[in-house]
Amino acid sequence: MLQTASLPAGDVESPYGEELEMYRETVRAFFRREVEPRVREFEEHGSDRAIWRKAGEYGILGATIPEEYGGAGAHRMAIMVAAEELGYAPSGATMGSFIGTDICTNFLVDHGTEEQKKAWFPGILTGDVIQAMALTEPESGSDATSIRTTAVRDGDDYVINGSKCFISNGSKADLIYAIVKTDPAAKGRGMSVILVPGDTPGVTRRRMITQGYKGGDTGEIFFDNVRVPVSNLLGEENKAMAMFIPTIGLDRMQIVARSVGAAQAAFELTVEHCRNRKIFGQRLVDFQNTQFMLAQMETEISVGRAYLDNLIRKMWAGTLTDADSSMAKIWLCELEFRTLDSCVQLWGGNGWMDENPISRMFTAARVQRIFAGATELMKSLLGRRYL
Amino acid sequence: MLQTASLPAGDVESPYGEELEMYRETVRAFFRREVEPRVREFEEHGSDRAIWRKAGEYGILGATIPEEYGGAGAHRMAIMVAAEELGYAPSGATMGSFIGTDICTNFLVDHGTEEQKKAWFPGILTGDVIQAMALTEPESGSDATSIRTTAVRDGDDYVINGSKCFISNGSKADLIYAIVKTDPAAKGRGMSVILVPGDTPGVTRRRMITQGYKGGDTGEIFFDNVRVPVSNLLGEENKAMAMFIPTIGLDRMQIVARSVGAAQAAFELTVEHCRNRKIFGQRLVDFQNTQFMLAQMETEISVGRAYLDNLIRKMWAGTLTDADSSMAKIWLCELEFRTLDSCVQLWGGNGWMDENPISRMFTAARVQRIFAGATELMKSLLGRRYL
Amino acid sequence: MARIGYSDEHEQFRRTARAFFDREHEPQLKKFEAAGGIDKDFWRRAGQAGLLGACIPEEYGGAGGDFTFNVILAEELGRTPGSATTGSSLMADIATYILVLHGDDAQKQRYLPGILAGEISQAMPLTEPDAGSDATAIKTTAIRDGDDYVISGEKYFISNGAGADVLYVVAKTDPSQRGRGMSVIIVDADTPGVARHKIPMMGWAHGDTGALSFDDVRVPVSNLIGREGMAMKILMDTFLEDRLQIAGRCLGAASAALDLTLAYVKSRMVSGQRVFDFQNTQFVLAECRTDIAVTESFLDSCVVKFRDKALSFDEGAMLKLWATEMEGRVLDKCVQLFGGAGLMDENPISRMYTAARIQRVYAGTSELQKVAIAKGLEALA
Amino acid sequence: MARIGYSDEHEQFRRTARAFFDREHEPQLKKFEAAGGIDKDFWRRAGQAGLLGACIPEEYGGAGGDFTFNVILAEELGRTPGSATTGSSLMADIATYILVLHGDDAQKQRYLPGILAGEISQAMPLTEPDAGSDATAIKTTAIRDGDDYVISGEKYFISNGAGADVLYVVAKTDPSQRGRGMSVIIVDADTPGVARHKIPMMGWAHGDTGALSFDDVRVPVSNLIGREGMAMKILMDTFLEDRLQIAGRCLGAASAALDLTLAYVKSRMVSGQRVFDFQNTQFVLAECRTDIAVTESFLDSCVVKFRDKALSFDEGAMLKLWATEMEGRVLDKCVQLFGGAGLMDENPISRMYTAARIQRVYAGTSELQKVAIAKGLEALA
Repeated sequence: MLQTASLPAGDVESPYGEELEMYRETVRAFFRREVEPRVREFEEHGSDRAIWRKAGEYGILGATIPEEYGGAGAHRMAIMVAAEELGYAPSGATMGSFIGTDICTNFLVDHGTEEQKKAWFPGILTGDVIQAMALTEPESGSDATSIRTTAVRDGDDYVINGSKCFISNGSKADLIYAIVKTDPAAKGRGMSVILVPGDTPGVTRRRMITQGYKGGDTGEIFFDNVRVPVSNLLGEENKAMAMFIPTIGLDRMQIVARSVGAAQAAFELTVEHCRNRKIFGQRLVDFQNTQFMLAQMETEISVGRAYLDNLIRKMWAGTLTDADSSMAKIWLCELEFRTLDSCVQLWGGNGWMDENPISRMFTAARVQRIFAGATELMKSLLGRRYL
Repeated sequence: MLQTASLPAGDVESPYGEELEMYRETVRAFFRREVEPRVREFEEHGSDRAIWRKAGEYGILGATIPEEYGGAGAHRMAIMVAAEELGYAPSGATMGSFIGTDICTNFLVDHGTEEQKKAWFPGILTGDVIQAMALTEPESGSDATSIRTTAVRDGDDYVINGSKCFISNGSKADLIYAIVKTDPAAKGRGMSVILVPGDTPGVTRRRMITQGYKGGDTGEIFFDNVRVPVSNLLGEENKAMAMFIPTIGLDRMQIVARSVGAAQAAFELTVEHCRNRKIFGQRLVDFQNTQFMLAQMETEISVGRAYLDNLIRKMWAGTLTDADSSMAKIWLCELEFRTLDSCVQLWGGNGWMDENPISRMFTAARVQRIFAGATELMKSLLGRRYL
Repeated sequence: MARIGYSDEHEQFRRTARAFFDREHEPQLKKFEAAGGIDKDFWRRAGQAGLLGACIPEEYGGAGGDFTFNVILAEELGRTPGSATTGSSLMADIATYILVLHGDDAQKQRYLPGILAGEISQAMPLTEPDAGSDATAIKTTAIRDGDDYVISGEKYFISNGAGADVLYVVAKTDPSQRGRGMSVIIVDADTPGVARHKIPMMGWAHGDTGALSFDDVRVPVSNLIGREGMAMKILMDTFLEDRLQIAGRCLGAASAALDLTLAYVKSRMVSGQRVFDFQNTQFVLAECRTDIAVTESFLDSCVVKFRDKALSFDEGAMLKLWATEMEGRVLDKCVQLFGGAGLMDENPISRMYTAARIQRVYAGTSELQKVAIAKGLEALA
Repeated sequence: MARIGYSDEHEQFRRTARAFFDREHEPQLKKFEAAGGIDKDFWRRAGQAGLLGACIPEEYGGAGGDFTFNVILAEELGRTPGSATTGSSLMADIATYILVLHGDDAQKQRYLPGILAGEISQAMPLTEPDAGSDATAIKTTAIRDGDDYVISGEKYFISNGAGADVLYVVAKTDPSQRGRGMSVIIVDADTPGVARHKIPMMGWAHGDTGALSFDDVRVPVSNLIGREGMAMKILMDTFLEDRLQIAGRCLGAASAALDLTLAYVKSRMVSGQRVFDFQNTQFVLAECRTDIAVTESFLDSCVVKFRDKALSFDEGAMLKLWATEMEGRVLDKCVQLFGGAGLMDENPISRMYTAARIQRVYAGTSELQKVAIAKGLEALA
């Protein structure tokens, strides 16, 4: 294989450290051995519970759960590594957000009661409990505080009403972190997180069909007088925003990490293709235009890799700013998109056939520039600083 | 001032180290105090010897000359710092390559005889000796080995004939490093470096008027039976290419450093302008489009800064590859260009008036994508690796 | 804004086509999706509406119109959001052209009435897995055996390939040669030895892009179109038509995307204002509109020149390059303005975006168009 | 390739203009440079060649032509590499238009013959240091004092401003108002109190972009064009003409740049082959040619629509936006293909590149064009 700025980079020390690089190897092996062979099946019928349990067997779920609860007690950066690998695996384009659920796990680690942890951690580790963070609503978007789902206290229960959309793992989740208004008059200061088991009466869902992620699970969730005990409150009442804000940076950064992984994988697949494909009696790679397109891609990916590594170091140092993660979100997601677009072009007609991973990776790439804060929102946030 | 990825970056350790950061301060002070106030004058009449001597007084010339010869004995990375500051100074757009002559100095440090060093170092340090590397010819371009200037041995002299073009400091230089063929039959293995004092009979020059760099000095040099003693040979005969090759990376990288400096300066000037300029009763910065353009620029500059820092670390570690410097040359010079183009747009008509630094910086930026290896050449070099 | 180069008759045809798609395509989309694509009935209705065979001479029952009608049909098909799901469908008149220009009277009598009525749909199997842009590299052979040709080979990436009734197979009748050994032979799709299936694609989820195999398929030599070895000439005769048609679809799709997006951003509220009210939204849409307006002018002037037989191959290549890249730019910006909603397949914009990607690839990639344009530049003084 | 929308008379005028620039401009460039710009003699020769005042009615000695002639003149001026050095020069017919449309008979009798002959050059001081795109923010005043106006203020960034004989000064006759208090007043440049100089610019090294100051400049009220408060209406009446003219220059310049670059890459050898022989060169030039061809279609269709009084303000804005951005793209690519030689000011491409940057800024920045286009989008259903 070409000596490129691969994952992890050859001649520069990994910013993750040895332990997380071992975690990376496990995640990569999982995708290569378990997901890739079944990708056509997932495309057609969606993912199944068996693949989640398989992920549990590999030990890649709930990486941040402390050792005392049977977890690996890994650093939170594990989610970055998992995201890079989700991007780097061609099958990741089919699987959607899939295993990147440790944003949820971390909520439970940080804010769960002993009882809640004991109830859910074992299932999370084995893959029996799929988690979903249910925040976004049809009429809220970038402004989380405008959600309308409510949880009204009734004796020892909360009664939840409302609907959520664009929820990763939403149609399958066994454990829903419902973000609700417990004090609707107070906007951001009246929001709480309530754990709702997926099989609670009154919970219904619908899988949404997305561009890309054919085997993924993006869902709508409806709460119709859903009743759960008040002990299902996660953390303190009305403190959801305070719990959320510290996680935003990491959430954006894992999306970004996925982009870098995907761009790298697409580039490698395409170099290989250009060496093998013959046209007009020459290899595709022999054309100057091909070489220039590949050089442009490699340059941008190398720049992106150096940039991401720098940000990862800031994350370790605790100096990553909101502006940093906004800029990363803009630039690295656009990088993935440009790379995939060029790759499809070099694959030609084959790049449009969904049998080909490049085709699926292209389709999956588009959402990266939109979710977890669209480019425009990031620019708006950055823009305020110039005033 | 806005908290941006400034030079040096605020919250990330400088990759240059403390000593070179002090050198940076001196160079910055020199441009601010000595060059900027005279910039209109240089625009009109070109630079003069007084400004070179002033640079000598500040102690910023010949930084890499060892202490035993009266120099600072600085690390070669000093040229990177000087280049960043040449870019960061708005007046740098007028002055052209100017003080970035340590590529020459280093030749003398590495390959000069004791006699040659003693003869030239003092003048280099004071600014009395301006140096020029005379390699490019009208019919050679990216292929250095195709030069036609010859030096024929005649007794104890060399007799030099030929012409050079696009030579930085070419019309003023007191010390010309003439790259010649001493064995024209042997192509690359027949090239030598000969020191030619600028006032040697038979040397004539012409200043070329360039886009941007109005106070700079890009010249043609003609050698008509120019006779110098064989003791003016630098290093060994026919070994010029072996002397050159190790310097190519550093030469490209200093161009790149200049781009990052210039992009940063242009961005800062433009933020300031957008805050002051009123249009339709609002400040320019209040328009969403302005904010989005600034956010795009800041993002790209931050990416570029992180990338450059990463490469600087590789330079210290001695692991910078040819591919690295090619990719840097492509991406960072294009970054400067995009940034300057956006800045001019935000400055509007004022950005087109040469009274305004942004106008001059824009015009000066264009050459960066061309000299020291055009983008296309870099892509060709990278492209071979995919075959 | 008024367009230049279209007669009243053309504009009438445009209205007819648009009304047809509004009535017969968009409301039927769920049905087409359930059925895996458009059905025979849709073709028949298109025939009844007078949309098919615009170029068929009056003596064979057609309207004998100029090719402008087909460009209009293409643009209106592109303007139909649902066509991002069902694919090229009615764009088969390139095949009709071949029959009209090069078929003999018997062949015309046999097929043209059915084509006009929408009873017979056509496909042109040319491309093969290892011969995309380089048509002369095909490996399918048609070997003469008595009064028959025996055809063997694989075809790939064929519009309407899995469903068409009649196939204009491009094959080597003289495998020892490249371009000069290629011929076009009509094969009824139900001839023994023909096998085919649809290929799953990035876009056109329920379109028909087929993979076909021919295993000793035997057809009479009277099925040859024109003469042996004439395939490249026949194909070149439709080169400009094909490019005009694709450009029309791109323009239609980009226009429709802009309309959908405008409607969306004017109704969608964010932070108390319409998405339309953000300056960035307005600037991005202004860029889209300009891109579309410029492309419309270019297409229209190419249509006029084509009618005057003054359109060059260079211009055809520029049109294909330009229009397909324009569609890509516009669709990308539109999806972005839709935000998350734009990525849900329930939303037409999502499917239009995904479907757009192929335009820069098929019928000669952007790179091949540049090669063609550069040939023209080489010839310039 | 043949163009649509030009009569034989138009094409004859194009040939005349091109021949004029080839003869009277390019060979004289060194002379112009030495003199710091074009001289009176050049204007007179342009007048003799019949290039000036194409729109002046026959009753005043003009040809009474339609505005297409001025677009052609603009395109041919742009096609002249030297115009990147000497600037807008002959593009003063916007001012002539104002006189023709809104001047009274005495004013016309006084100036039109001189304009036709090239004896009188014109400029329109509108822009001020603090009022660029927002014309209504100007501060120059013209206060009525008996039978005179007394004019005071600063003007900046005025084409032909330092050399023009006649100035159409836009000033506030009613400073208490914004747009409705603005008037256009003719000021002979030698009137006491007028001071002016050229501004050094990024491009147009020897062009005339002037800064003017008016210090109690006194002119008779009979110098008012039209009525008081009518300036914005007068300016709007030339809005589309101005955009057409700029687009023409952009198209001409881009075409000339492509020609120069083609000639260069076909003669320049690198590594034993012509620069033209590299695939990247061909692809880049193919992109340029396409960009130019598309823009040509768009301009030509706008010219036709303008003649038919069917060109909308939106379309004018789109044309300005598009053509200027196109010129920027093409010039950037051309310079890159020249390599180091392209950055030497001796080389016309270098000056053409530098001069191109202003197009996206003056006469309404790209951003303002987008604002105008977006207004049209707001109005759409």
